[in-house]
Amino acid sequence: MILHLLRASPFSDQSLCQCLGRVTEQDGIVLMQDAVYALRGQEQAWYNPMTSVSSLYALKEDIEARGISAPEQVHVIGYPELVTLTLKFDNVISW
Amino acid sequence: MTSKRIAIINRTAPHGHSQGQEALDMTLVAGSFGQDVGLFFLDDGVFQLLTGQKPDAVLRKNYSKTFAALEFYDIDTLVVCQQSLQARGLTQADLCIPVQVLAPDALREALASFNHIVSF
Amino acid sequence: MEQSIEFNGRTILVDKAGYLLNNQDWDEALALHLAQREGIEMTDAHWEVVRFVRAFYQEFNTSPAIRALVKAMEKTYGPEKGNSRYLQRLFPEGPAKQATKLAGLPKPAKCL
Amino acid sequence: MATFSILVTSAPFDTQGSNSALKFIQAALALGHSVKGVFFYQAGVNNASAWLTPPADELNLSVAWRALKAQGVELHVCSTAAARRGLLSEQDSQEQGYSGHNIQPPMTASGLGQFMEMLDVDRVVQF
Repeated sequence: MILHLLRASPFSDQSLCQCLGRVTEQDGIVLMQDAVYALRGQEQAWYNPMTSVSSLYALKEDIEARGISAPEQVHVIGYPELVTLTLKFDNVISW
Repeated sequence: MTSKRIAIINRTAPHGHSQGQEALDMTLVAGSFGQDVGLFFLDDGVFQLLTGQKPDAVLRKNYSKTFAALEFYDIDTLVVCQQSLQARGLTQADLCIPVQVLAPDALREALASFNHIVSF
Repeated sequence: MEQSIEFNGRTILVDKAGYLLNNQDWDEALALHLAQREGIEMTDAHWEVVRFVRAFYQEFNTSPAIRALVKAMEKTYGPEKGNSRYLQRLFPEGPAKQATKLAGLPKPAKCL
Repeated sequence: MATFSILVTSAPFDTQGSNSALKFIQAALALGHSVKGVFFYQAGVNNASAWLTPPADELNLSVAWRALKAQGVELHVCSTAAARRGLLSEQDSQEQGYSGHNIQPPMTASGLGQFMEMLDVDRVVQF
């Protein structure tokens, strides 16, 4: 069980695609910093694979900072929940 | 020294950025400290291991020669992503040191076995 | 910051700690001179290590940390010479640091 | 309660990494966890400059890091990565024959070996 922290916008960076190619059902993904723009990617090839990850989280502060919103199936969390999540998974990768 | 195992991931190509060189520095120190360390090469990171690099021409240090010394630093876990190699038209024969080439599933399993993961 | 030493009519650039700035300036006569400055009397055993460290650098483009030096020496010369006590006896101020200096190589990074 | 070490490899101001790291550490401490230390590496070493001087209406990272140190979080900088980028401790500066230095408490100039010591925690998180 790996927790993947995504930090770059998938519109200009491959990290999200590269990460999605390697996750399993048990893994979790957190969208933070510019990676929260992924939530605007409904038309993109990576959007469905991303939202089909059951443990998909987006960081509330980063969403609000950028004036976007999250669809219902995405768990919106704050920093305290992020801290707790890193402990729930076995290890953490920052992409 | 702590028994925690650390994986160091290379995801960036050499010379355009310093990630690879400083990932290697960290690997050498981890080895020198007797840390159980795995070195991984994913995505553009596989370019780190290409043979025949001559970065002197762009005024960068040729640290690719140092990979061959990893055996003296007790770095035994060297893993390359098969898919990343393939996508770049490369095979193991293009790489400067012998490595373990793993398919994505096996590679993820290997990563999951480490306590800590850092990426460059 | 650059400093220099005069040797055999040549001006050799070194750093503040006495490491050569250009490893191409090195030759064995200069190594003897550097050893004198360190207070080391060069024996065959010293030369063996200095040449070994220099060859290591030329092959791998890095100076070996002590643990790697021990392992590499062990591979070439066996456990009698591939051990830190032996190397420490030859280079009391730290084998990796001192042998590197006499071999004309860059000062090892602090954290390596 | 758990223990954390934080690796900061992103540049201050140029990226959001340092800010995210601060928020994460503050949250971890508020939850009662212990943060053993922050290790600054790669472009992250620029956080260690004592001369960070942003305009008054922007976050001063020097002040923010100092506040963490006051809460018991160790702040270590890789001296080799720092020296490459023109950041030197008083000792390193003197050894190089320079005048002045820009790494000073609360930052500690250390080696990567220090980071290895910091791995003895439940989680390492990189920003």
